[in-house]
Amino acid sequence: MTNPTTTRARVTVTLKNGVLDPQGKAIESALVSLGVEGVTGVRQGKVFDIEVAAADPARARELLAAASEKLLANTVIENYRIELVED
Amino acid sequence: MTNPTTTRARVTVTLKNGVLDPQGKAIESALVSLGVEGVTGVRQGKVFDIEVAAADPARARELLAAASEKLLANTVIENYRIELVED
Amino acid sequence: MKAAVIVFPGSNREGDVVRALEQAGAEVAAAWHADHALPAGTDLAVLPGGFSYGDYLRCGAIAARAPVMDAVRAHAARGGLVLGICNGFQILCESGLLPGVLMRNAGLHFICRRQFLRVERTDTAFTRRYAPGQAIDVAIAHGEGNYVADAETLARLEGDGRVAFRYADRHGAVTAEANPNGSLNNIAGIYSERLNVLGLMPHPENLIDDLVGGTDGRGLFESLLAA
Amino acid sequence: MTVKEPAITTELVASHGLTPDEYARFKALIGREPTFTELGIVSAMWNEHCSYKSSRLHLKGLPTKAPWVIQGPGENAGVIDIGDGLACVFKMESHNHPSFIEPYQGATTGVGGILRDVFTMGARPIAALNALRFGAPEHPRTRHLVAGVVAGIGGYGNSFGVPTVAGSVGFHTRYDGNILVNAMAVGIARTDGIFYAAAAGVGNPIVYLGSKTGRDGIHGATMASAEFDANSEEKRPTVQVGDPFAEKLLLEACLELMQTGSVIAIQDMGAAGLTCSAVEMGAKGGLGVELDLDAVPCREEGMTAYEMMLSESQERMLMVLDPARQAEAEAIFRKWGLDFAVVGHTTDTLRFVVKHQGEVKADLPIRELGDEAPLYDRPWNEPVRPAVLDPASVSAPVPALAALKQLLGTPDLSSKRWVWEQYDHLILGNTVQTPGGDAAIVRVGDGPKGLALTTDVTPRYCEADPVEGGRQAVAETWRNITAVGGKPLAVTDNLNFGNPEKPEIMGQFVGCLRGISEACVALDFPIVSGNVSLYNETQGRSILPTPTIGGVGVVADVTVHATLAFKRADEAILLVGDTAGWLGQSIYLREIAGREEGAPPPVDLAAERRNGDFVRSLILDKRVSAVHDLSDGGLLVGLAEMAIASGIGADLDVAPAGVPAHAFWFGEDQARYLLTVSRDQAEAIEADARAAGVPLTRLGTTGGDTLRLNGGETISVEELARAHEGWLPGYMQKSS
Ligand SMILES: Nc1ncnc2c1ncn2[C@@H]1O[C@H](COP(=O)(O)OP(=O)(O)O)[C@@H](O)[C@H]1O
Ligand SMILES: [Mg+2]
Repeated sequence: MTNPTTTRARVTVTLKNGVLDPQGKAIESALVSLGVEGVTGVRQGKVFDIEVAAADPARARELLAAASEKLLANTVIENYRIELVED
Repeated sequence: MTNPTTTRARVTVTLKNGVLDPQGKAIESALVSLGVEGVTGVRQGKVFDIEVAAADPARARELLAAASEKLLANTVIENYRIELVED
Repeated sequence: MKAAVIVFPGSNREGDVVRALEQAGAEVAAAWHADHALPAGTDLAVLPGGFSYGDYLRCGAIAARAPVMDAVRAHAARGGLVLGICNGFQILCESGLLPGVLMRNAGLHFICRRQFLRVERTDTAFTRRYAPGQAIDVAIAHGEGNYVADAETLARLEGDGRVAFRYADRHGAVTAEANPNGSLNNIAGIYSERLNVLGLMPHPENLIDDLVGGTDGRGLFESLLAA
Repeated sequence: MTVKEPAITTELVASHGLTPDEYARFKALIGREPTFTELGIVSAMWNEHCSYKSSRLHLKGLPTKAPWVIQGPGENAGVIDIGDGLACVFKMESHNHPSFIEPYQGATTGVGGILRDVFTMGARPIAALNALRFGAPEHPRTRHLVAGVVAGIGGYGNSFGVPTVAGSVGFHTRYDGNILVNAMAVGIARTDGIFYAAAAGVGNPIVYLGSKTGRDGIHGATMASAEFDANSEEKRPTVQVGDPFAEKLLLEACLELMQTGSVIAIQDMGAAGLTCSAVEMGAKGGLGVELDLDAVPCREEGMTAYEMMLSESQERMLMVLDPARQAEAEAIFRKWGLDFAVVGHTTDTLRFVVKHQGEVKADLPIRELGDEAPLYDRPWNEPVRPAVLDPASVSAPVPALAALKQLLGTPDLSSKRWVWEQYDHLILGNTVQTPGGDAAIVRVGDGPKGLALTTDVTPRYCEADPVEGGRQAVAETWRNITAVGGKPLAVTDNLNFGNPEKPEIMGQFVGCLRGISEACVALDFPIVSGNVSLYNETQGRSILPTPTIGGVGVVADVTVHATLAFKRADEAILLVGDTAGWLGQSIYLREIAGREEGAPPPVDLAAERRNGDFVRSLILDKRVSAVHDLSDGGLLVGLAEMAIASGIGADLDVAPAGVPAHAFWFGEDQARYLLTVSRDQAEAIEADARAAGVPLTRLGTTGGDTLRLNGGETISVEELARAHEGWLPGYMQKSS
């Protein structure tokens, strides 16, 4: 169903090691108090499902890297990873 | 490096189809104005990198499903997906 | 003193800060996120509070990349004064004008309440009207004000005396209980290296009137006017 | 790609919520079988929410007029004149059901909707309020609902940039399956700059503004979709997501556009979006409307006419524009990054015509869609008034101050700081009185004028005696405004009830309305806007009848107002009003004696007015240092709230005469206020009260850091404060 001239991709942005994640910590303790046992660590990140108007995978990756560097990730504290989605 | 009695997993939470994603919308137009060409659609979701104290994959999945249903995902508007991470 | 208050889509405390600046005697002009230059003769660029671009993605992230921010960067590089309040602080961090990031409050809730701050130094353009160590009563209203920086950055900020304000109790004591959001070292505001850029989470602009809470916020604007 | 529309069957009609009679009426009206889209349109127009078919008859009798009322019920919001060329525009609306399904988004879209109602009329919102009712704290869903609703209200208002300044929160097991989320917005406009919904002029463009249309909240029909579309669940989320950022832009764009003089009519798209807004604009203006759906900005592909007409996507507006100014208008909307599309025009046919992809999908008589909507005179039972409870029959198991501490830590009486600290109540820099007092005060611009704002209702009184409860809700609203020094001007109401098809529920509705009307008339407090929410019922159990009243008063000079905190030691404490020791339906009776019974306290409207006018005059003459009205929990609870707010204690040396002590301390007699005054003023004020026929009792003196009763029992203010502040945060921290 996807347009052959577009590429779908998922960019995953996660906190770098060592960067504190108050939200992850809070979720962890919330899970404990909800009675979900055994959770020993939670770190929260983001995913972006993106459609780009580029059929060529290399070109698509290039655009997505630009998007990630320029906006999607704060590279001071976050890493990102680009995966192209195959149909 | 991981403790053999724990399992690492990633839970990905995404908006259901058709649910408005104001964040994705804002990001999309920001990318356009930043000059990143060709982005035709963005939807934002969350990932949770979780460590659970269960060596058995089935048991780990069970705990993670409970965590997702109870807290991580709002199943009225979101879907979730659990993947166990192999080292 | 000519101040330019920069309005982004989603800014919402610009009126509050304009009122505080004007009350202190500043001449205020507005700048728009899409502008490529600050109004001629701008001495002070102000990034007001709000939810620029909805604060979607990360607070201040999209605003930090708006065209007008190049002009703000150039202004700062020339030694011009820049004040970022709340969302403005977040934008300054995202734009690299100040180090560190503001993360979700440790309690995960948005918090709006009165809050004391300790004024860390009074030899800057922003604080000369305060007394050293003074505890000032202002307001906070944010969901993501938890200041985080790596150890090295933090050591540098502390070593260079670049912490402007810390969350404190009414006596000026910097305690864990007085920390509303989990910020490292109770940091509520920081300066740039040259002390000409200040970012802070609290809202001094909402405490300029005895009828509405008090006047401890005025000192900041009066300091700037004395600059 | 055309989707095949389902045939109109009896089941399809029923699944649209139309009774066979209603459907027959519609068919007779149009003289043929409707199309699928027409069925959708009429189901939206004739449902309870849009047509008020069960309540309309009874709402007609409400007092809605006063010299200062500019616009009463019937428009997006009510409008009153507050002097100096300024108008206050306000309304309250419920988002109960969506908030139960998805508390965060349900609450956000509730706030978004009511803000839109206010700025649609040309007013800039300056304050928001809310009234919330949750189930019993022990109920497994309650904590989750509280967390989500509060975060949602804050999430929307904080980002939009309006201070949320007052409200109320209550808990009762009768809301276990149906929580209430009532949101109120207040705005300011110039009296000569109010905008209305009535279209004017034939051939004028109808313009769609704001966010795009998606498949949000298309109910009615989700059902029939089995054959219509297998993936309907996924495709048509019943929960809308709010976008406060888009709404903030919409606000700025609309107000900027209104300045240009190009707006002829404007209507926000709320319930049943495009359908209701377009029909109302046409019908009110005596014009027909033709829409071409090909032009509607859509978020998703392949949307049908049916879906577009019923979508409840948020942050959208419809306008009739002066064609000569269209380009100018469009430039403003583009600048703010919003969609702008001409989707139709006005006609002189009085028909509502909807075209899509070259086909006529609907062609209906526009006036009749509204005017001929069903109207029901539903049977109702006169509620049985419970017997008056003799206070002497209520035991006092614990000493008064121990009971006080316990009461202050109950869900209903505990401090709601945990809630309102999540709301930005300071933005705009005009919040003269923050949450925590009797009414909020918000300065208008640079002053000196301000507004006093509050929401109130006591559902347990309404349940026990609807008429008295209705009177009490209005009286308490009036009293809270008075207690801060405001002159009460007008109210908005949000009538939350169960299933109106049950005569006892209809009886509650009719009774409450009668009480509300009586009080509004007696207190010169007209109703200018409101909202009805019926069918708040799960498995046959209805909510407590909850007619929330939102009140607006004016404070002529905000530098002259009152707050409830004691100001200094050694001042006289005075009680205004009579105390009979009314324990029926009191919080004391429920929480300490474990009983929920008896008649609620009677409301003497003449006494309310006399006592309130007296208190207000003292405030305006600057003769009092603190004022607090008495309501839930009675005298000692009110006194404790004044002490806690200041950290100053009090010594009470009044021996209750002719009333059991616990009834004196905790009875909920109406029309009462506590005041503090400097000791040398007390006598003069007592004399003035006597002259005005206002009962006034000297209770004691402020000072110290404890409460002391008649030289006996004492308790520290700090201990009371801990009990008062502790319950809600403690409750929210616990695991479910
Ligand atoms: N949901 C809420 N939002 C904002 N303020 C609230 C809310 N609930 C309670 N408050 C504030 O807490 C204070 C006490 O509320 P309440 O007991 O209902 O007051 P009163 O008895 O005077 O009507 C008021 O100032 C009220 O505005
Ligand atoms: Mg009160």
